[in-house]
Amino acid sequence: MTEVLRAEHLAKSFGAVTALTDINLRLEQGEVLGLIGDNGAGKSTLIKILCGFHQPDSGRILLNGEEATFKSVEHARGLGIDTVYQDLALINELSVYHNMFLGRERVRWPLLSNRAMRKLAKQHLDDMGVNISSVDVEVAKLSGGQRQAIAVARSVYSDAKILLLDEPLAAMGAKEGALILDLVRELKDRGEVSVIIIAHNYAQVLEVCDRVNLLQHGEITFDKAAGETSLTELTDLVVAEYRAARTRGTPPAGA
Amino acid sequence: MTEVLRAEHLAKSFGAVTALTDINLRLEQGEVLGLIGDNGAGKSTLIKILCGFHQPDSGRILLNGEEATFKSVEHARGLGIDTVYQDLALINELSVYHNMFLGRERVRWPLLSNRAMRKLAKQHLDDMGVNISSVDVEVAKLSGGQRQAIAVARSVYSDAKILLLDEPLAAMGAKEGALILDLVRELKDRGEVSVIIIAHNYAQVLEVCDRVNLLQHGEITFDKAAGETSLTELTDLVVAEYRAARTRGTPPAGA
Amino acid sequence: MDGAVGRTEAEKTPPKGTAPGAPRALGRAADAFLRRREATILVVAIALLVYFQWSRSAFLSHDNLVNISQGTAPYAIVAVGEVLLLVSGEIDLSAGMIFTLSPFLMHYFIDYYGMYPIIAIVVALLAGAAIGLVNGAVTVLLKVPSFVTTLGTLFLVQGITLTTSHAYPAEIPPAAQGLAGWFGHADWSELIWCLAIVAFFHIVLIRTRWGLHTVAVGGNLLGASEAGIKVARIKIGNFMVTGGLAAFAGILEAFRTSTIDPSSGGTGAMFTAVSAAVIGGTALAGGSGTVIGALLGALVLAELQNGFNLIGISANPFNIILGAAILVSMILNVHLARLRRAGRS
Amino acid sequence: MDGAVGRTEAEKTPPKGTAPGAPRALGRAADAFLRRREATILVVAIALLVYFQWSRSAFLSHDNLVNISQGTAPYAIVAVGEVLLLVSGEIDLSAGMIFTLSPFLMHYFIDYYGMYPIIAIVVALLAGAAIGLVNGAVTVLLKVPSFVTTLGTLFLVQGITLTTSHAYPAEIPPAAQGLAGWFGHADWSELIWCLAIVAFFHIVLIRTRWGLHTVAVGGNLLGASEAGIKVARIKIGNFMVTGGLAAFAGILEAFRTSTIDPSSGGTGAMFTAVSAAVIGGTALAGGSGTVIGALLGALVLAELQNGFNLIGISANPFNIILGAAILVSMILNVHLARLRRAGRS
Amino acid sequence: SSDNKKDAGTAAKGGVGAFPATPKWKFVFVNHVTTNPFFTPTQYGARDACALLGCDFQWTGSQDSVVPQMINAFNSAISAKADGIAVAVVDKTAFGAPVDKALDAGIPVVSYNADGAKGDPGTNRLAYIGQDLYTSGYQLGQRIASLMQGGDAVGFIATPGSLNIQPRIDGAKDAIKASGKPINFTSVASGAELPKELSTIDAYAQGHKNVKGMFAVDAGSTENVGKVVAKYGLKSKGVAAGGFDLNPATLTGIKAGNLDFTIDQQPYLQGFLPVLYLYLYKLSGGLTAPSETNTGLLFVTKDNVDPYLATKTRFEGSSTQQQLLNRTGPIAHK
Ligand SMILES: Nc1ncnc2c1ncn2[C@@H]1O[C@H](COP(=O)(O)OP(=O)(O)OP(=O)(O)O)[C@@H](O)[C@H]1O
Ligand SMILES: Nc1ncnc2c1ncn2[C@@H]1O[C@H](COP(=O)(O)OP(=O)(O)OP(=O)(O)O)[C@@H](O)[C@H]1O
Ligand SMILES: [Mg+2]
Ligand SMILES: [Mg+2]
Repeated sequence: MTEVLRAEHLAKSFGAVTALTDINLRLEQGEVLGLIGDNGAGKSTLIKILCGFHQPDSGRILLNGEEATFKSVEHARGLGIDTVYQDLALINELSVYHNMFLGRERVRWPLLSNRAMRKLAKQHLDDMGVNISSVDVEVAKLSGGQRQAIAVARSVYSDAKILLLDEPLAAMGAKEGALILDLVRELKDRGEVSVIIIAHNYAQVLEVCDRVNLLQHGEITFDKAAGETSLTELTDLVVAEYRAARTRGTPPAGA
Repeated sequence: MTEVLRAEHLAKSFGAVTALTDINLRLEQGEVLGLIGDNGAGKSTLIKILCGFHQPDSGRILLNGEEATFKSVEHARGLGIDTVYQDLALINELSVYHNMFLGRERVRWPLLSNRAMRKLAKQHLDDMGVNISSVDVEVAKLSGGQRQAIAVARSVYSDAKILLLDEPLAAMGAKEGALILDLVRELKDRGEVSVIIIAHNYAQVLEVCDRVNLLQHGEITFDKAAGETSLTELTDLVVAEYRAARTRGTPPAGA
Repeated sequence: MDGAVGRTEAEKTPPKGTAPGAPRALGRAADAFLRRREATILVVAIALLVYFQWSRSAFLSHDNLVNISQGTAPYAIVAVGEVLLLVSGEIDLSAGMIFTLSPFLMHYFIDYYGMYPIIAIVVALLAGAAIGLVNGAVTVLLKVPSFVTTLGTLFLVQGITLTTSHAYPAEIPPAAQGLAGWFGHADWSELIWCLAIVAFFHIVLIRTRWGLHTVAVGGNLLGASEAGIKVARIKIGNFMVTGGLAAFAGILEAFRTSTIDPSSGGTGAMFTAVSAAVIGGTALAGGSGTVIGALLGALVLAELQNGFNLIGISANPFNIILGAAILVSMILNVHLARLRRAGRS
Repeated sequence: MDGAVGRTEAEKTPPKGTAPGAPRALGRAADAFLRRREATILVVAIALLVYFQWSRSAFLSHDNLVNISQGTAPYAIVAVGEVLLLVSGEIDLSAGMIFTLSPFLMHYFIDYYGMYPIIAIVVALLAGAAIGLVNGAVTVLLKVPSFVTTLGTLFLVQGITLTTSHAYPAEIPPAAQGLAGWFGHADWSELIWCLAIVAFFHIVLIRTRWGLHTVAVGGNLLGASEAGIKVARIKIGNFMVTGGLAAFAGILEAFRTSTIDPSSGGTGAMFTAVSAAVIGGTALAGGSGTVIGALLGALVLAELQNGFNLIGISANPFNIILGAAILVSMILNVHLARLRRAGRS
Repeated sequence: SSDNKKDAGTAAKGGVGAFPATPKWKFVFVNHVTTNPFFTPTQYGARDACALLGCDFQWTGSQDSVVPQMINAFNSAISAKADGIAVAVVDKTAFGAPVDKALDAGIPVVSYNADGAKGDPGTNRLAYIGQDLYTSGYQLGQRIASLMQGGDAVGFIATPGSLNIQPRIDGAKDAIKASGKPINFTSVASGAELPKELSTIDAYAQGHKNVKGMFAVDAGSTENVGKVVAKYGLKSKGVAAGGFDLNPATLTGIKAGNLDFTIDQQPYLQGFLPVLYLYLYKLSGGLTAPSETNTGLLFVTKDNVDPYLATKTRFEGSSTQQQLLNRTGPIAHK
């Protein structure tokens, strides 16, 4: 296997808040990497650095073995990196299909190919088992899960080589979530796309990932193949951290 | 057990989209009711009717056995109903503690008791295991899970008699989610508060709920005590629906 | 939340319950019309027309229609630029001053630098766009809010106009007289330019990537940049378009009125243009607006101005009636919009 | 995103690395100062002061300070109202016309209806608030965008002023002359009122429930109403405050200039007030703004106006210099703000 | 129009005075600053003439001297088939075509208050009633030159570039230059709003302690020059001051000696006479052609200010009341 993405010693602060101190991470070709960690651990910040939205304070990124500086999101996207953001990055005022192709519109110059986009959008949503009355409605009017499905579809159906998915299943129903995991697995099976996926549902993580990384205190503190770890180990890891940090008696229930 | 909330024949449409057709639902004193359903099934719409944000097109609501029309969110809140919205209803420009007490500010007339609110906010966040650098930062700067924790804290620590929680755990980490479930359980044990909770993670639902309702096609189609159902049954329910509705071959993976 | 730019609503599937027996095609056309965001303001414009024609029969005379078209066109042209800017979340207060300056520039270029008239016009338009570029660069790159940036350039450009013209009107250069008919002097020439510009930018806003990105930037700046949209380029571009259009409107008005006057345009013209945009349904907060709506907004304002003048209202009470008419017609507009939405079930 | 109203930033814990040995308390005070959003615009105001004093020594003379204070105060008072409105996501274009009308109302009440002067003043202020109520009700209840509503009332109120006054200035009623000193005629009286009003509404915006809800409504309208905030009441209330403050500013200026003039106030005053608010850091898009910033914004504008006049810039080039100065000082302001934020690590 | 219905009672029925019955003719005044107090007496003049003659008038144009807006109003008047138009020709080229169009349509047009540029009326109007702005400014300049021996003088202008006042300042400049006196005259913009004007003039006075003359070309600035002169006691330092128009505060400034003079441009006649001329033109079938009328100007000084102050009159716009003003004593003359 070849390494498509590697981060070395990445650090990032926001004013007084240090989000990342020393991140070292690698992503192999065709691999699905699960990234877990507490709320506020810095997972989203890491993703936003890897996709060119934030610039790291220090450290470097290697893309296919070569050092790369992502000047902007478009730049990184041009290099084959696409992202589902936790905040979804949807434009409420635009229709479902325009959101789904935002930044990668189908164009028959000089006009947008609305018909093509509308058709594709419908098809993608069907494939994801998402039921939306019409792809013409503004996303402001959609339910939480429908909105997330659009954001996910935007990236998953792009021809990106590296997908960064920040909690893509948070608002998805059981059925829709399962279908998206199927999709990710399909991508993996084809072996062309490498994925980093953030999720808090460890069962889902183990189900779809090849490897799991835990982000704690601004560093990757745990890195194991999915087959070598278990739901209990992951849960314990987090609980242990929590027990050590706090002395309050309530035992966290196994998720 | 006495019934604190009952909905009869509620219907609601948005223009051409019918979200709810005929909802019948009851909530007992001190009970935790789990509400599940596909994306776009109408769960959030139902919650928004029960909290006074939307007005139903038809049907009626009984509060403690008496018919009640909630003119507005303040009105319903005055009657003891508090809500965590799926979109969180946070004000990005305000600090953590102001968001946490929004609409229920502590006041030493004519001024806000910022000190009291700040202290309480810190304490609540600690109790929820949420780590935020300072309660003075604007919520715009927080991570997804941190934001959700604030929205949840706002309601859970209110003195509401009925709590409506719309996917309160979607962005929460394993640890933080477990702690919130603990909190809900505590409330239940005290028996004073009744809760409706929406979640897509059926394991969590079964863990904390007394009863589970499934919302499908604008109606409640399934209503069983948690003890009488199981993860498999719930998953199968959803998958069956999905199989019936679509003929595509991909089998949905068990969540 | 009645957002977007008419895009989504205009293209919905027809409702289920169309009156049976009614001529289908017509019903569907009426329906498609009513779905457009601009429909209600068009209804208001037509209602005003009917009212004024009823109260004073000269309203629809050829000459008066020319008057109305001339009272609409230049502001509609500036409003097109302001719509693009407002949709992308910015505003240009200096547009009216660019409007004032540009015919002077044309005059200087022709009379002092001996340029060919048509080239002088093009260069004056480019100068307008260049002022827009400055507005955009200061706003986007130096992060000064556009209200403040363009407040600065408003004064700056006005000062340049006054100083270079010695605050005195100039005549249309004789060399350019041949172009007068094409650029505003002929009866319908302003209207034709205006309609062409409105049509073009309507397509740009509704059907091109540029328009889509303009809405995206104004609707959710953070989201748009997360989605990899070139926010700076879109905003600066829209400032440039506004500058160029304002310059063009100024030149049209100079030819129409046969004078280059330091008091034409100004903040008044900018204010009228922004008002037309907002009346036409563009949100000040960004993310939503329509070019055709702005044209109709400018038309409504011109109708009011012209109609009450025709009826013979004098200056002092004029504003009472104008203000009341704006309030009444805009309440009507909003009410119609609500009916329109409610009817679509 | 440098949002809120100074609340959150002002109250952060001090940074770790304070220069050792430096006088602690002073350092901390300077630090607390620099954390405030208003800090940078204050620096700009002081820089201008230093520049003008250096270039023309009369700038800091007693008389000229009075002059500057009088050029600041009335606009700052209107700006306070506009800040509240802008923060809650609305705007009032009619404020300047209320400013023009209110001293006429006072005059009518006293001279035609024989009211006691002080009561006439109070009633005039209430009338201003009543116009604000109309603005608010039409905007919030009838859902007409506030830009359009207040555009309508702008003309309506102006028309009322012109018609009732026959567009002719009036004298301060002799009966009210005794109050002149209190209400604007005495050297510092405008400034004192202004500071009192600014202080009061600063507290209202920063420290009361009303202010918190104002920010919430402007920051996230949907979220605020989901959270059970009485959106309509907040917005209408802020319109009323703006109307009342504009009326008060108009009366102060009438007493100061010893005349009641239909050309005082108007859209110019409104524009100055909104500019002061925006220069002072209030976002046009809502959710963020500071009352003290608006005062400083008005001060900066007054300093520029006064200083260049003191220097004796003549009419035509004046605006070039004013515009350039606005651009330069606002770029400086933004740059300082960035330094301020970067320094806080 | 709505605001002069009351006054214009005896319309077509019998005819007024000895005149035969006429239709209720409607004349349109196209003005450049419709709501400026200067023109309040002009409107009274027009209204009184209409009441006298049983006709009607409309007062319209632009509020802030925007030429395209005036042209729109002018064209509307043609569309509305006005019976006559009076226009302030503040731009020497812009009104040529519209006036021709009106004349072609058989609508008589006169100009008032402003008549193109010096030596070039710019339109084919039938006659001009008033004194042009440049000339009045020129006379201001001559007055300044007679009051001052030399030194710095300033002329305040509310809004440079505005057509109702810019020519005045240009005229003043030219006259001062022509006088050959060592007067260093600069123009300063004072702002469109009255309070701002006061602040500006005050600031200027402080920044220029050695100024020897302060003048203004608009009503608001003139009144405020008086106030600033009073505030700093500049009269005792030999500063000359004066300006235009008859604002109440200007007149008290003259009386108190803070202003040396103000210029009364007889605005009442600029409304009264156009109506009279247009009426007669219509009545006579075009035989009594309107005649050029110089309404002149009057320097109001301490010597002749009293009657202005004693009574508020319609002739200056300070009162709406119709009244008989009895004057006594000899009439001042050279
Ligand atoms: N723009 C910003 N400005 C200031 N602080 C920020 C900003 N973005 C993130 N942070 C802070 O950085 C830390 C890491 O945030 P991040 O969003 O990366 O967490 P996360 O691991 O994604 O958490 P979650 O699971 O809740 O999404 C948090 O403490 C957050 O408050
Ligand atoms: N304000 C609105 N305008 C128009 N349609 C709406 C509106 N709110 C909700 N809908 C539609 O109503 C349906 C139900 O939405 P709702 O948000 O209740 O779903 P949900 O069950 O909460 O879904 P999720 O699990 O994704 O949150 C959806 O099809 C949605 O598009
Ligand atoms: Mg995150
Ligand atoms: Mg939902």
